[in-house]
Amino acid sequence: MASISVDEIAAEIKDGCQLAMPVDYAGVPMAMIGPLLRCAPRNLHLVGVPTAGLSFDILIGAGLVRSLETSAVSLGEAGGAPCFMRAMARGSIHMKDSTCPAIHAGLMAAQKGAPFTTLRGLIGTDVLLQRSDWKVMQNPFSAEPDPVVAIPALHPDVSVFHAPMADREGNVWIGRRRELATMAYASRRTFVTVERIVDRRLLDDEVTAAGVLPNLYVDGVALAEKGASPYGLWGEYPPDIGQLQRYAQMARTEEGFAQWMSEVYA
Amino acid sequence: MASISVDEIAAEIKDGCQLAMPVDYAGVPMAMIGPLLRCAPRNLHLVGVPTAGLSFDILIGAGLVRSLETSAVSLGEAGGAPCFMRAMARGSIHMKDSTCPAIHAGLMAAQKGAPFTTLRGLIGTDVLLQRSDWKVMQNPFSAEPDPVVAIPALHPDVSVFHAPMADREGNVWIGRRRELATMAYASRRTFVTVERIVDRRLLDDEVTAAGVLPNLYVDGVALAEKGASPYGLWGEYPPDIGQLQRYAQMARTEEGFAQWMSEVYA
Amino acid sequence: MSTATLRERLIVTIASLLDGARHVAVGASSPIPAAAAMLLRAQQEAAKQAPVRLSILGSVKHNLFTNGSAELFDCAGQGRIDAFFLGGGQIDGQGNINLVGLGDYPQTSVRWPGSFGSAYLYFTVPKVILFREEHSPRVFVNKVDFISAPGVSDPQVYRKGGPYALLTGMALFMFEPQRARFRLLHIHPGHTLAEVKAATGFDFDIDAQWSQTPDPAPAVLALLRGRVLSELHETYPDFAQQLTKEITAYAD
Amino acid sequence: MSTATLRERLIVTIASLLDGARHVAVGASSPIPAAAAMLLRAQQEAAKQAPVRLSILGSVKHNLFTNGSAELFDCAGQGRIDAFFLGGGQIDGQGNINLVGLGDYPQTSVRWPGSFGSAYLYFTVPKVILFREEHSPRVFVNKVDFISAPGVSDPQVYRKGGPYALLTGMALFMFEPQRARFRLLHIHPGHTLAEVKAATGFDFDIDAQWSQTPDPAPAVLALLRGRVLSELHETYPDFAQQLTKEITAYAD
Repeated sequence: MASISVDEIAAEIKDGCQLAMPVDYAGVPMAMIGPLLRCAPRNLHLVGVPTAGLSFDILIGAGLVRSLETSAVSLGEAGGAPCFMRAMARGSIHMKDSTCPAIHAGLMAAQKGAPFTTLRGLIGTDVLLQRSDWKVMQNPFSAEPDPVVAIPALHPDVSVFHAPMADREGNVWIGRRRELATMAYASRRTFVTVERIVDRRLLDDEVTAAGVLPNLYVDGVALAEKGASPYGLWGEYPPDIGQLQRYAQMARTEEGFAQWMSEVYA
Repeated sequence: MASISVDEIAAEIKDGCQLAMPVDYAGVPMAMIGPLLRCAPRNLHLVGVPTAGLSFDILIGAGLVRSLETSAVSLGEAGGAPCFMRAMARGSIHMKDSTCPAIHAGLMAAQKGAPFTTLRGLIGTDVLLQRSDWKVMQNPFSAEPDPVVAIPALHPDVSVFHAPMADREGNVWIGRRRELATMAYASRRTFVTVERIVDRRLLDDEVTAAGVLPNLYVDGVALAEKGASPYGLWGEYPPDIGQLQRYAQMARTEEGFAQWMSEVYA
Repeated sequence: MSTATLRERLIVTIASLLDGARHVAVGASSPIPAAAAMLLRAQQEAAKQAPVRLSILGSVKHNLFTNGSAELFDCAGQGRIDAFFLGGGQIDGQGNINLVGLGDYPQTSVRWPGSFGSAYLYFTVPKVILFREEHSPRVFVNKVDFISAPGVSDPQVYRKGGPYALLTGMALFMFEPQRARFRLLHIHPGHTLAEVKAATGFDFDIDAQWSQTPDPAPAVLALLRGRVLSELHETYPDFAQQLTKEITAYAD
Repeated sequence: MSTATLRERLIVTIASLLDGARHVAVGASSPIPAAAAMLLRAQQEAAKQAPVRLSILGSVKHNLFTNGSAELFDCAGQGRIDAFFLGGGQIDGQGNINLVGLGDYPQTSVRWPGSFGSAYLYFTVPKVILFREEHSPRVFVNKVDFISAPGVSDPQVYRKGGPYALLTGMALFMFEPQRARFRLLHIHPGHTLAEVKAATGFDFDIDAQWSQTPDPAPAVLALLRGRVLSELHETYPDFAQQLTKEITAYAD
């Protein structure tokens, strides 16, 4: 597989795309956000696996998002996600509130080629009450009343994440972050940004192979050093809390957000 | 976790135990079979994940097995499994014929704490017809008739497998063989035999950690060099086809099986 | 005069609530629960007992998970997690928690991040400890505006877990699932029952034996100030430093 | 006189059946299908086309999977596998296959290993190539004794795949799902239509254009005897050696 540029990844995300990205600590593809803002696709449907943060907040603030499905949007220790909160108060985006294992359950159903999987919990929550796309069904293996929630398969159009390395064939090392594999299995297309591209084939050594997402599930890999920053990348660098706090502070007002955007993505 | 002996693992498998073991190439715990024959628990219910071979055939030949659930029992290139075939013809064991992804689906449901998962395919097969413990249900997300098979969670009492290495805390390196993790997650207890126990903590390095089943799911680790032999172990040694063929040849008759047993497990 | 700072007292109280758990998971950004779980482990090791296992999300050293962010939930579903922690923007007297927002959903007047894993873990983890330092009527309400996770369920609903206790900066309540009510057990030094009542927007029972929160034993405090603080540094360096300062200031 | 051995002819025929597939999976103990998939890849690379991806179970070098033995099935369920191979102790004229045994289940008079993944993959992989060298009435029966996997399904049953062709040591049939029947397309050199009819226990259609199996092009044979044989050595050393011997003996 030929490696591509981050711009080329961004260009693959079209109007109306259902776009999945991972949680803060699992390789947020921050390097792709600038190019994506330049492409400016409209009406994005974002999926946070299983929660979301800065990348979602920026895209919401930039007006590119119509809806999102995730179990939380926040800046972690830096506080709430200001553009998300503003857009929710205005009703300008539609949030499909979920719970972490329901996001995983939908992706797992897609991984398995199953129409749905079931998830315990949820019954009696307003999360369930608001999700008309989920169904409560009787457990067919129980003689007693035993309601269980069925979560339909979730097939994002595109998933994008950042990882430490890939080889020249496009095999990506994801290590323990196996939710990235599930996300890629479930998605129609997957693009990855990496810190470095290595010459050795990652599948040739059983020890590195154990942490590899094979290129069978990868549609393009782009080099992007410090590509998760200001988020951290496991085993590589810690998050830059100061940067996140600065964003959280500035984005509290629309003017501040605009200024932050012009400083960072000029 | 204190490491234990292979004999101690065998002693944990009691009469009536539902015992799961992996497929030929995924670390068959052959070293445990001799001690298990000495303990001689009765009425075992074996689960082959997702298929089975020599270890099952020996336990069946020794009369320790009441039933088994798997999608195939064979000696691979060495041919059919003679004791299994004989016991089936006699009706002395009960085989719950399955298909590979249904075994995985049952274990995955158990991993997820879900009562069942659904699996495509199967409809119109005699496999399904014979499995009254599976249910055909309507996909609740389809307006059209869309039958799908529900496979209940499979929770083995004990699973045992062989792996290349563990550390002193009982974290086991399983590499790409992630069905071993699923099997352990799903099982009430899991015991592992390994080629070697290493001093470094396998979770301390992100590269080895990616292939680790953590000790949270491991109830005991025993040292057993060449513990999968005559099967192979990935990255360690190939199968000994000659030994498998010799077994296949001798076990064609009960006398031959008895002779093989006395030679090997005297 | 009390021997411990408020945060130390919270940590020690949580550690005692966790006793009996074989495996405790602690979510992200939860330094006090993490310290409590580490303290319990340190106490058990000092007493030569089998120590509790910890899965502290965000930690590399104190986290056994190797199967991505789904493993916490899988593990809970398997019955392998005995205790977990949840908070809430609102918590009501029936143990319902709200992590979503104030007012009418979806256009809530105040929007919080979201329900995270609460809508599942509250059902599957036997001991969920509700922990919220702020003790005020805006947090502890009569009825939450949005149920991220309910305190109790109908009998036919699969329910292996739920709220066990509620710890605040002012008091400790135990939860009674049969009655779907909290029962006040301890009030931290410096606060009164009248104060607790005024700060709590829901009605609660009062234990006949209610008392001031007991002082931590000196040996426990020593473990906390020694080994636990140093273990905590890996995952929560800022918090560990801050706590050290507080303790020093308090001692002066 | 024919230019190729029977096995070479089978390999070349399968490679042509696979054309158009983006990803071919080959099960364990299947050297001829593996060789065919490798041949297709070699042909495509020689023609500077995007090569087919291979997942050859049992191979380390020609296998991309890293998620255990479930990944093959997951991958098929995702629609990421275009072609796979199945055999059968019995295969009937409606494309049903039996991998379980002869006679009344469960006390079959002859018991085979079992259905493996067939009861799933036959539904999910678009091109399933049935391959069985033995062409006899005991294999090709009117009705199988046990349906491990059915050739066709009712319209409301989810079905993305199924039998595409049946290749034997004597002939090639294509499967017509609408008619649920096989159609004879080629007979290998040295065999006659009468022979095929006598050896087939089920009724089948005969293509108006049926012909002798075409001879492999010299360039294709050269690729097979060169690069493919050497690639095959990693997974199937015995088979590769045997095939080399056959070719040498045949050439003499």
